[in-house]
Amino acid sequence: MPARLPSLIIRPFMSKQTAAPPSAAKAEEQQSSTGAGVMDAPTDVDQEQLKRERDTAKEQQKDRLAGLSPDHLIELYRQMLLIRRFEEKSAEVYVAGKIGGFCHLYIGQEAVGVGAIAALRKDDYVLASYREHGLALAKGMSARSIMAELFGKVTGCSRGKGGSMHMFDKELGFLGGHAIVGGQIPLATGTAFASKYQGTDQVTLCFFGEAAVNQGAFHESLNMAQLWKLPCIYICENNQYGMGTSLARAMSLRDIAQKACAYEMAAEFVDGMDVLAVREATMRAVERARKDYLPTLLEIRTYRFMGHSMSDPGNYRTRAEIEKYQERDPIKLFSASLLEEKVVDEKALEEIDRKVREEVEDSLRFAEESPVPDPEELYTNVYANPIDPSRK
Amino acid sequence: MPARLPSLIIRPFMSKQTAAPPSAAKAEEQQSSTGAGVMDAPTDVDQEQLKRERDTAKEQQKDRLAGLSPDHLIELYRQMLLIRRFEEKSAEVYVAGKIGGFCHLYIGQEAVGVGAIAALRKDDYVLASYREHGLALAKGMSARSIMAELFGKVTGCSRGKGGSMHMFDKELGFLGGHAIVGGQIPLATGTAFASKYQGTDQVTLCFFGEAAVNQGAFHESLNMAQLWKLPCIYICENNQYGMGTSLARAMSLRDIAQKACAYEMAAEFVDGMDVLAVREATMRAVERARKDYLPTLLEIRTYRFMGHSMSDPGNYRTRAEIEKYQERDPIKLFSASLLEEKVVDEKALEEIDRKVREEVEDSLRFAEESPVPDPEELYTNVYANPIDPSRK
Amino acid sequence: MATITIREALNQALREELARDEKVFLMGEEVAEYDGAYKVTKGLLNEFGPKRVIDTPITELGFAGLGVGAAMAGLRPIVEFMTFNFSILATDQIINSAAKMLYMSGGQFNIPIVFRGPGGSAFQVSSQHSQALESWYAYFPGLKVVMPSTPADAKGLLKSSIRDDDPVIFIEQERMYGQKGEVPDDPDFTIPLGVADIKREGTDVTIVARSLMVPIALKAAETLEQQGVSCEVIDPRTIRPLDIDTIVESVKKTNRLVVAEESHPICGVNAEISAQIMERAFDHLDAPVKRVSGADVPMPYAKNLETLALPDVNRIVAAVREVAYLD
Amino acid sequence: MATITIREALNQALREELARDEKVFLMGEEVAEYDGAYKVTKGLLNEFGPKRVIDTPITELGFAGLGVGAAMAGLRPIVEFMTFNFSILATDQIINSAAKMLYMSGGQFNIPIVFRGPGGSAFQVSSQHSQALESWYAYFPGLKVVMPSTPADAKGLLKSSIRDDDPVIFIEQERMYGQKGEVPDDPDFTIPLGVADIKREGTDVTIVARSLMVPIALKAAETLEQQGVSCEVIDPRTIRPLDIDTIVESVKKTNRLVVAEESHPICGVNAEISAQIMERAFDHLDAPVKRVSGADVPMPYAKNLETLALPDVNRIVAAVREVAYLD
Ligand SMILES: Cc1ncc(C[n+]2csc(CCOP(=O)(O)OP(=O)(O)O)c2C)c(N)n1
Ligand SMILES: Cc1ncc(C[n+]2csc(CCOP(=O)(O)OP(=O)(O)O)c2C)c(N)n1
Ligand SMILES: [Mg+2]
Ligand SMILES: [Mg+2]
Repeated sequence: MPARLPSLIIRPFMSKQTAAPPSAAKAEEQQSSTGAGVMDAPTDVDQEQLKRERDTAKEQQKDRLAGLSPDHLIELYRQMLLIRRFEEKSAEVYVAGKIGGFCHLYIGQEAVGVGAIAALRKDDYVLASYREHGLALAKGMSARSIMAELFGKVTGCSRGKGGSMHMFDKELGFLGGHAIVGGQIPLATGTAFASKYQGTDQVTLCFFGEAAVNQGAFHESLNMAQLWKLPCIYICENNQYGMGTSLARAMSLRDIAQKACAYEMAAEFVDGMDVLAVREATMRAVERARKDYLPTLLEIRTYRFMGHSMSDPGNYRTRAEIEKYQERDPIKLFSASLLEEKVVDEKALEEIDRKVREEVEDSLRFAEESPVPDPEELYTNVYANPIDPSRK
Repeated sequence: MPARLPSLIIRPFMSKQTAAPPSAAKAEEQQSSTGAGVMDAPTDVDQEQLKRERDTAKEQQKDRLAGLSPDHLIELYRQMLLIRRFEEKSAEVYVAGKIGGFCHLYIGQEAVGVGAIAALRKDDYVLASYREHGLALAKGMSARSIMAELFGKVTGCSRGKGGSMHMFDKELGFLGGHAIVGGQIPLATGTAFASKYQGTDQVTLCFFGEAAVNQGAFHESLNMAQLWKLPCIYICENNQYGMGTSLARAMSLRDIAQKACAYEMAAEFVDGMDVLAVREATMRAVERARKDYLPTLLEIRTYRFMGHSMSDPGNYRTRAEIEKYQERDPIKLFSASLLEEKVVDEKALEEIDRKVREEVEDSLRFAEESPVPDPEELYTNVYANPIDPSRK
Repeated sequence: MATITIREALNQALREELARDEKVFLMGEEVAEYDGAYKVTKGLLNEFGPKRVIDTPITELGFAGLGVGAAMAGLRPIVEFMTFNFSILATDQIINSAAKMLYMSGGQFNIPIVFRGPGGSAFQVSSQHSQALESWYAYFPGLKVVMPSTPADAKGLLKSSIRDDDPVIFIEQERMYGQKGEVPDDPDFTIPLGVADIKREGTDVTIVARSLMVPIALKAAETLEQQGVSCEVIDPRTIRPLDIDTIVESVKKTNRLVVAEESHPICGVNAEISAQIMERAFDHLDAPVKRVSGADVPMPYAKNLETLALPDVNRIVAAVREVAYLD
Repeated sequence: MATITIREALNQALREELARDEKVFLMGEEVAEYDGAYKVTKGLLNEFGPKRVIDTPITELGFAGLGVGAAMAGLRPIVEFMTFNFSILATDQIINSAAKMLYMSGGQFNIPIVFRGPGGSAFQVSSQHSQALESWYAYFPGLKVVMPSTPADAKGLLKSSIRDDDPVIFIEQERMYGQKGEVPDDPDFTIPLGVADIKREGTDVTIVARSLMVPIALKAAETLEQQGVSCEVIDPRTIRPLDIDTIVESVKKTNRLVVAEESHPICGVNAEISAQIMERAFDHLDAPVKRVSGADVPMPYAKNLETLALPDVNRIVAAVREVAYLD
């Protein structure tokens, strides 16, 4: 377990409050195939400046931890660990052939979902891609309803009709689970539109991968959101690969936060391995959205430790690259912080782990014991107002 | 006729050779509804700097005119005038009910097409939107073939099947005429791809309106073009309206050239009322494309003097606004320059006008006298390799 | 009963529903300040303001998806496509989000949205701007597809579509906006979705026609009456779900069916009706169902070719005579 | 003749055509370095290099349009959709550019492009990833639509599609990639587009099936043989243009037709075949044409529901018995 604190490198780009954006011209170097420096901010940052920032960040981290209640900190940790254990179990049952379809795990990215959603109110909206188990858990959905959905059981959060890629919970404001890359981006723009239209101050978090940024839907949505000032926070989880294609092979400009420049939107680059950094950046964005209906683009750089989906062997990455990122495992980093600042001791951590494992086991039992949908369910939920052909 | 020379305000943005882009934050002011300053460069430009630039520009204009042969200058003028007269005639026959469908005129934008296409070789490609009569003429297509197409005659450039929005000439490298806003942008990216693939040094000019920039197709194309270094020049004819919607009501960032920042693409802002400025900016882009396969985004600011199409009364613009732009009528500005520099005299201009009018009249006669397509033509050209169902 | 155009009838429906329910809003290209490219939304911005009547950028995929998202959060959007040709850019959001959301969320998120605008052939605008797409959308479970042919139907069906809790594809015919007819004054006048209308009663041959083909079928029926052939003309009005019962009943009486459409033939709505009638009324058919469709070619620009590409009175008359074995 | 899988047969076709014509190139998501999401393009990057085999960003509309533009400038692109579900984002370029270009340019620009990839149902991937879209594309004149069901057909038809001068929609079935069969070794082996294949001869009932339904129809035919019913199984292979003559000939012999498809029923290919057979062989039909289609619902995730949504041997057997009036 690394002893040092996670470095906090939060650099707001293009937001009007801050300085001009760095030139993107050198982005190339930053995206080396060995992954060197990939988690860091864009390399055009002055190196000495960077060091100063890191030092300040260490101090800030102390303050941060001090500024939050131990319960809150422990809850963030617990959520990340729950996601990790849940996903490990998903992988296990997938390999055992107990569930089918595609299964995209969130392992490695836990700090993004947990940190960002921690900045929300209960009634705020979250929309996501197919890689959403962890986000659903962070939004408060039960492990039971998610595991049962993976098993295609009627007790699942989508009654077994949606599966791994289409988790929904209306009560909890979790609006899916969408399987077309980029498809959720206009939808989230729409929920943000509805909040403003209805005069509520709900905000929307829209999660998507960095490869989705190449889709036209991203571009069309960001323009509308900024033009109409919609309270949507676009969270690009930049895990640096879209399936087997690295960012550098798919995008001409790789500083995703900087793409906000084309819409005059505020944006930040965030270290996605640091749950508190993610939480704070999202809080800033949430405030902008809640008070002034202003959208934000957050590029949160992270890494997925597993393949793209359970059927991806992931040969396009070196072991060395993966190990490098595993050193910055967001859960390990955060537990190290918590220990160092004496928020918890090892025993407490073990106890959390035990409880989390039990929760996951319970969800598995629940899923296995739940019934499959009734055959009639095939024909329900096609229409909310079905038209009876013989009603005349 | 205004006596002063057109001001030349060419400011390359974001191209690596030049300084950092101006902040776009003030774009708002620039897009006033009265149109004040709209033709100028973005207003965040230092005003004194601007004045110096204008003065230099005047000097440059002199040099420019001197640097080109009188024949060449006169040819540019003749082409612009031909387009003007052709479009006036199109309007006339449209109003008379002799042609139908939609009819989008190019009046006011002549300097863009003529200036840009003047920078091309014969074998380069041009693709355009539905507002393409003028571009087709500039690429060397005959007034006859275009007018006959408007009349739906078999002698038309698309045998009467395409009409106003779908003019094609394979020989002359004019690849349409596309009626879905933004649809031609991926296509042009593809012709540029083909040039590079085949190792030719042909470049592609892709013309589109500023409202097309909001389409996902624009975004997806620019990313691919820069990623793969394709010799495509994206010419945004910013006439400031998409039908009745002004730029400011449709786009959160209105400095279109600056949108290249999201792709790390070179871009320039060009005065679209100055045919020589357009020609020079395009020449720079063509060189970049031809030698290094590099794409460029050109924002060429212009204005359409007529409604969006013949059926648009254009109530969304004030007379004052239109008149303001008519003062910078590209044809008037250019003829004034030519006269001032004594490239031509009034009589020569009149002679050009006479010839151009005759050419248009001739095209009209030709179109009227040409036959409509044979009824069998309904079923031809659906497939290049039609499959005879009874061939077995 | 006032006599108004389809354009006015649609405008009334929009106005009344906007007034009736604050959750309803209208968005699309040029719907507000321009009063609509085809003036269907005339005056609505003025009456309801820019919060309820919204001009969009040219960004069909984006604003269609925005509409679906807004519906997930409780609104009832009406999304205008300037023409349905441009909806092709938005099909992902229509098909993958709007049509499937209720199902894949296990019943949690119904999408009460109307996608509307002109469709079908227009006047000499060539192939990219003259396409009939109803069969395309009718293919997908989760969508409802509506196509009115009279002012009263236009108003009554649009109001029902807006009040419906599912995504509705509402296709107006660009050439028909000026068509006039009587419309009930009752502000609560609606026409239920999924119910066909017998536009003319007859005994010898059934003609099923929709949208632009309805007045043409009615003219053909007049001509045929003079020739001694009594035609029943049925307008399904809703394409999905299709009120096949009404057609079956008619065919049981006439034993002959002609289906007319301006769309391309292959996998079109005519094919579907033909197949269903064979399945349900095979023993009642005295002749094979005859399809009259638009030409199986992209729409040409030249007026003479365009005219040839579309079914007309003569072709319907000939088809009826054929199934009646009259020639 | 070697026995290989459909995946390998497609791979051979791609390899041979890439080798045969420098103008042919292949692009799509993960087709190069990843060897294809379904490994259809395995080894091609290695053999032909990154100029000919190109990984694209996730930008379906963009790269489909890029392909069409490249075809305008003389190349012969093969564009892979990782699955045809994603082609929905690219329909504008497929329908408005590829399908119409030759026509609207008055014959100047034909578009020799192949759009290919897996389509139809997959394994438990829910509604957005399990859609059959052949009827959608078959609707449009200007396109050709091909769906192979055996390794030999896959290879022969793909080669013909690549050599064809028109845009071809080539839909592979995701569940069938591993299916094995004999494929001729001749590198010039091709199968012409537009020609149906009689997969099994029979005398009592004709079954028309395509893609995934072909092996299921053949199994049904075996079962039925044991029940004393002789079935002829026809695979049209090309959906547009459809070789209706071969089906008509068969129906003239059997007087009974069952059409099977995994797609949704409404306005599907089954409907088109049913309507055409009524038009051309009405007097030969002893029973109405019976359609067996996928359920008219979005595809559910749960395995038990998914199984119910798809036609199986039993449903085809029952349909055959029904048209033969056996129960
Ligand atoms: C429109 C579309 N194209 C392709 C796919 C197949 N696909 C699923 S996920 C994926 C990669 C997406 O990468 P990214 O957006 O970075 O998200 P990540 O998987 O890394 O979370 C691809 C190509 C799809 N689902 N939708
Ligand atoms: C996808 C699509 N949406 C809408 C239209 C209708 N339409 C045609 S031109 C136009 C305005 C385009 O404006 P711009 O791109 O600025 O080009 P300009 O007409 O000014 O040359 C619109 C909305 C269309 N043809 N295609
Ligand atoms: Mg990724
Ligand atoms: Mg414009």
